[in-house]
Amino acid sequence: MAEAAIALPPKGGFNFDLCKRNAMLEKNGIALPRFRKTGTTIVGLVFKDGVILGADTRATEGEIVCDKNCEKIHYMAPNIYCCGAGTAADTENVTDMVRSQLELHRYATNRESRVVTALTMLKTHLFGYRGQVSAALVLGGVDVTGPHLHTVYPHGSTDTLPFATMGSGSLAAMSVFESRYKEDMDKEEGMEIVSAAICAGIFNDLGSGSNVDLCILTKGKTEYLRNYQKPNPRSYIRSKGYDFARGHTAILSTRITPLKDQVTIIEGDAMEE
Amino acid sequence: MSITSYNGSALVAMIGKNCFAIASDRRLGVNFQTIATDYQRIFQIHDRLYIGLSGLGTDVQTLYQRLKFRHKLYQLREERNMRPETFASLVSAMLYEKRFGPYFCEPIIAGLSEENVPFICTTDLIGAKQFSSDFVVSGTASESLYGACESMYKPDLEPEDLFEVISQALLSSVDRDCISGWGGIVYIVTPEQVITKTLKGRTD
Amino acid sequence: MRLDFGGLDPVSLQRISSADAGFDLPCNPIGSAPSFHLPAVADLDGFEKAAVDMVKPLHGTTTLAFVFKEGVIVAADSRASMGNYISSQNVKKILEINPYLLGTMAGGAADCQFWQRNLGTRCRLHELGNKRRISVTGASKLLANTLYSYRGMGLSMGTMIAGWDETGPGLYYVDSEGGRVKGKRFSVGSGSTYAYGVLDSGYRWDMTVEEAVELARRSIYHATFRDGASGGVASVYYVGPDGWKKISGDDVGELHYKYYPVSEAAAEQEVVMKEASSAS
Amino acid sequence: MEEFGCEWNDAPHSMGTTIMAVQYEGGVILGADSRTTTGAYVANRASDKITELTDNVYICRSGSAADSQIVSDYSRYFLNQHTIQLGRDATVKTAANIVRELSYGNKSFLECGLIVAGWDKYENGSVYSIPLGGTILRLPFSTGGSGSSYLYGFLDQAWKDGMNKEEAEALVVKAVSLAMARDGSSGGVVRTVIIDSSGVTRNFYPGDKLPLYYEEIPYRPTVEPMSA
Amino acid sequence: MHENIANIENSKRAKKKEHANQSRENRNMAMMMPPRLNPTDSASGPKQHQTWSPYDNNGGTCVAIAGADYCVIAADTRMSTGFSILTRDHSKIFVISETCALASSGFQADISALQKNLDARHQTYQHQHGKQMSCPAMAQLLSNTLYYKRFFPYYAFNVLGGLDDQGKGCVYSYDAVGSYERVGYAAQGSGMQLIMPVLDNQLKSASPLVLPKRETATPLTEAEAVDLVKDTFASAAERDIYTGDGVEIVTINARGIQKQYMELKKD
Amino acid sequence: MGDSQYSFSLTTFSPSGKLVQIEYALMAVGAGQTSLGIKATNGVVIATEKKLPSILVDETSVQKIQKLTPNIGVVHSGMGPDSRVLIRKSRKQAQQYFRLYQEVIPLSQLVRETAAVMQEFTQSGGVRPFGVSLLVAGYDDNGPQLYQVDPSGSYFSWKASAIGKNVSNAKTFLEKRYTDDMELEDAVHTAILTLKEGFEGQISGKNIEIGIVGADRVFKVLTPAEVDDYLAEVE
Repeated sequence: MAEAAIALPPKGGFNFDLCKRNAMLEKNGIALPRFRKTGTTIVGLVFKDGVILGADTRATEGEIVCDKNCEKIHYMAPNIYCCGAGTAADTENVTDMVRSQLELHRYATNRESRVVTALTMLKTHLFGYRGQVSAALVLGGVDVTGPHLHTVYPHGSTDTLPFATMGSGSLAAMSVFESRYKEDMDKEEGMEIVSAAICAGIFNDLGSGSNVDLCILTKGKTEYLRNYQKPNPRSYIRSKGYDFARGHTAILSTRITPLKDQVTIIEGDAMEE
Repeated sequence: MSITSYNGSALVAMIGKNCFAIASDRRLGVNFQTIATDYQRIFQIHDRLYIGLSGLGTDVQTLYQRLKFRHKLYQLREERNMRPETFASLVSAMLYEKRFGPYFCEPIIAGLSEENVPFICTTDLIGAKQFSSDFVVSGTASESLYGACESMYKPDLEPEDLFEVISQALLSSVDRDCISGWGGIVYIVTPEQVITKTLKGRTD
Repeated sequence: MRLDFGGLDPVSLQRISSADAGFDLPCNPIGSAPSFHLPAVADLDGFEKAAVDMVKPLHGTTTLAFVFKEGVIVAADSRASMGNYISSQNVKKILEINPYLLGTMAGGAADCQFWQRNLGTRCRLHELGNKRRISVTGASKLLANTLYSYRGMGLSMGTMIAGWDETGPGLYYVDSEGGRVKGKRFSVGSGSTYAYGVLDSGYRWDMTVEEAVELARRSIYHATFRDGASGGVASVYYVGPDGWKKISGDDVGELHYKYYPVSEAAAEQEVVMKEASSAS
Repeated sequence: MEEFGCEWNDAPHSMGTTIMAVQYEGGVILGADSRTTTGAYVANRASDKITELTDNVYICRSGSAADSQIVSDYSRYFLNQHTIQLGRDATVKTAANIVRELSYGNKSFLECGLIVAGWDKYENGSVYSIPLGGTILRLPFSTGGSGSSYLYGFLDQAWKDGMNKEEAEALVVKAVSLAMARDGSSGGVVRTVIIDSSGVTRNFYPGDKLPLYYEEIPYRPTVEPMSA
Repeated sequence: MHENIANIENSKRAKKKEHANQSRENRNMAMMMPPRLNPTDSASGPKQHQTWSPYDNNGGTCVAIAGADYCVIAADTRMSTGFSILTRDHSKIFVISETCALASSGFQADISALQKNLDARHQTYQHQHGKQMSCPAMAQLLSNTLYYKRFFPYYAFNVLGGLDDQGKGCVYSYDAVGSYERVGYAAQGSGMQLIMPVLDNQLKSASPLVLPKRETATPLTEAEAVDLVKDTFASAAERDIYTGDGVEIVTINARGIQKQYMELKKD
Repeated sequence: MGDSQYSFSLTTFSPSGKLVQIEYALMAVGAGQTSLGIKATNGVVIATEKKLPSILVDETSVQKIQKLTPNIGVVHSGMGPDSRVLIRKSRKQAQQYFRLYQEVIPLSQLVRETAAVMQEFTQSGGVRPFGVSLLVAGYDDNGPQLYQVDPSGSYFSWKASAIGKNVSNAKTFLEKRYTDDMELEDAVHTAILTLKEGFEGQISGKNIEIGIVGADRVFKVLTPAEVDDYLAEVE
């Protein structure tokens, strides 16, 4: 019974089985590895008709770029999206967990989700883990009470702002907002400033890079512009290329296992059986 | 010394034209001491779905057994094989469950969908998924592999050419890593067949 | 505490040459030890440890040497690694001090290269001053003295001085802790335990040169196989009455398949399962 | 190097702050600056550190942003329940004691200093200071946060019993701007909340309209910023 | 806790004065014993922050390829610290002589000190010998210079490239404390691990240690080598955050020294 | 009435091998308002009566057909409050499945989980069985499907089924009308006609509910106006 219990699907929540072992390893001087981070520039801005969120697309592991085109703007509800910075797994799971709760909440209430609901769920979860769940978020959305933009820090504190930046590129992005933000901008102007802010992060912060993602939320409408700009194509490709002649690599053995044909059920046959 | 480099490993997967390749080295060591040269790090989940697990050997085996169990449970319950994407999510969820006491494994998941679309994906040790349309790497030789793949990879390769590229990338990379190598094993999965080749590599 | 006004001094070449340039400029006698810049820290050991972690000097080795009836055999691998990264597969770990003396390299590559070059200079000076070649005993003592004076400073060397002098073959093991041991059979480095296994079981005093060379090569090969930090080329030197001679250099990647050939059949064989044969 | 390599990501989000509250004839005035920092980076230059607990009681927050927000959120929740059960406004004393209960009960892991102030019909205006650890003190005036060290002397000298509203507000604005001038962790704008029998008035004093003190540099709007 | 670096020079100078009257031998004996600081001395030194370090890593990648009659030395032009770019246009290549160039990555201050030091020595050499130093000689000098800082190393990872006395391309690769070897190609710095496998794959030839000797020269022509270098940098810029902005390529051949520049990714 | 002495305890079999509480639960279902479902070639329809106890009840506040996921809907007959518990648990189950696999839960899985909950309540102490049967309709990779789940926890996939009052009449009617090549539009018409069969009083968009899911895999509860349009088509 006990064994089966271990292997059964999790009912949610964390499992601390390995903590003791891992602490022992660490005590014996073995360094524990790093997690994948999104160094990240993420921003949000309130404009005349709604909210624009923006993000770069680089994920790093130490000094190596492990993902050149990741998605940092997460879906929360049809009218709410959330940009995440910090430990990649944490931002993904925290936002997905709240997305799930919001969906259940919508089924129960038959109403559009509100941004503050998402905000409260996020901050409650993060506060409970006292900064251990390392997610820094920019939450934006439009609900019955209008457009909203919030930032959530890993410790669970929140801010409400007309324009916000987070992540290692936040300073670069904020410099763009501080100098160019105006109230009541139209959509085009807003998109221009948001992508300029993301580009400031991409080019000036080494933790951020590659492309610009945008998400524009207005009353009743959401536009997710994945790779809205691609300012960093590969700079050079070897003219000679790297062609390897077939049979170039020395091998010791080969085994070929044919795959069974995919069984396609033709109605008549299936019925007869 | 980091715990993920206690045993040493090199893993790489690449997407070709209607096919994929996944390859690993064959060494298991204890720090610099080589213990085995036929260690299995790539496992078959079903006919067209493979997982490669880099990192700590003991966790590789435990995690594989748990994943295999979960997949069998799924097969029994749902009377179908998991789609590669679904399996990747399962791996991610199982790793994140141990967020504060993780398995020291960075998995690579490679599969062919029902429609013969190749899929590759990797996660970090707490389950941050990363999809890719070209190649993914993992293990102690990952940095070298990034460099080699970034230069050598080309999209839409035929299975035979894909084999050459992935093998050359793997062998070049493990030859710059003390604790991986001792030959390699490559699985090329096409809609019709799985070709498994063991590579002749340096043994030092 | 004193303030340093050194930055205000006009830079003179004289100052550079006397303080920094070491033995290669006229004001410092050839062969004397140079002076080194030291960081002014309270915890020098801690600083050196941190600095080593940061600059990651080259490490990892298998070297061996043994005396037998015909002379001395010296052999080594050729890998240099920084952490897990192999920074070179072509390091010359057997240093040719002079035509009758060899030194091996284990530990910090720079330490070995520098001090054995320094030793070469001093051996030559001894030769010039005394009109006869330095003995292996003498040469190893010179090196041991130098290393002793730097004890505790973080030097890392495990070296064997092998050669032929008026008394015949000589072999000493000298390390950075100041130790100096005369012996018949040594192996040094991370792969030494593996090499010893082969060496000890195969060693006989009355081997022929060919047998001895093969034993050395085989020892190095087995060490490179088991030790992740050793690899590259197994070089074997023989030191006889006429000085040293490099006998062989074999890439251990090829050596493995020479010792354990892969049968042609296995390499070519394709195991085709029954479904395939019926399909075709 | 740290994981992020930059303190604006690694440092906890906190409010090195100037907050204060003053009792006057007929009510209270709460005042605060608006700077929130992570390390040396100003994460929010227009934050609102004066938070509503009930219609007649407000709270000034300092210290860890996360902790003070959670304490005030829970206090508001309990006070709302209390108000509904009671059928009339909570007293400032009750509100302050709920805040104290939370601060004291969790003092081992909370890092925030709070000032609760408000108006009720029994006591008129009253100010309660609840510093780190959960002490509760009723005071005629109170100040907190990193900027407070610059203010005690000034307030001892300038505070008078029985001030009217205008005098009291001028005092609060002056005090907060004095602290902002000296304390690097305080800055931005001055916000005040006036609570008396007639209700709540919020006032806002932008940074460029505040009085300047010794050697302060006047605010100059920049030239048209970065045209490109 | 580290004390001010400058103090060491001080104590050394003080020692020199003390020994001024002693015979040269005596003095050298004294120098044989490594100078150790009196602990009470250093305790009075300035207190530094626990995390203070005399080093920073400014990143960057250097590559060199030796050919039959040419040498290509290349380095990116980004200089960074932490997650910030300090400049996008900083040359890591120092052309020492007409046949010799040094590319270094690591800590810019140490690199700059090292370059000045080498330059000064080269000046002296030219005055004394009336000719420029050969590349192999420069290689040995660089090794010694690095080793003299054995206990307080230059945080610099160097690749020296040029033409040897026969006009063949030569490349020398170093660790931070002066261990060096002559190689056919080399990469150093933050992108080293990314680039080396590709160079190995394309350029690897038999080891010079192998007996009987085999041909070890790089098979590429100069144009092909430059093409390969550009590609490896483009690859490294994709994955290494410290490599980017531009790559400066110096080619040394019988015609002299040519420089070219190619843009890299700026993110 | 020999079994009645065993009815005090849910988990005690009667000598005739029955758990009588489950049978009583089925009676509660049988007393409930009629619901029915029809699987067509390109979708599924479920429909139910929505008779309110008094004309004073605001009918817009009552919704009997509920969504479980974007592509799955459910209707019940029997005790309304009981169904809400099941719906809540099912929705949560669907979310857990999605969180684990990032894939929408297949209808068969969701039904199995729901049925497992209902079964658990026939075998646990201190609880009673659910007084509802469910008709679950959905469209997924396996095409359109219709399931019926009963208080015992048993479930079957149906081409067409009915539960609640008048179940036998409705089923007979469906058996007559059902064809394998029925399209969704026909199925809606048939559903309305079936409801009409046993309907007391005037049928309208306000006192019946219809939910459909088609090949677009979006389950939709029709508005009273849309229902009225269908009613007009039927007449």
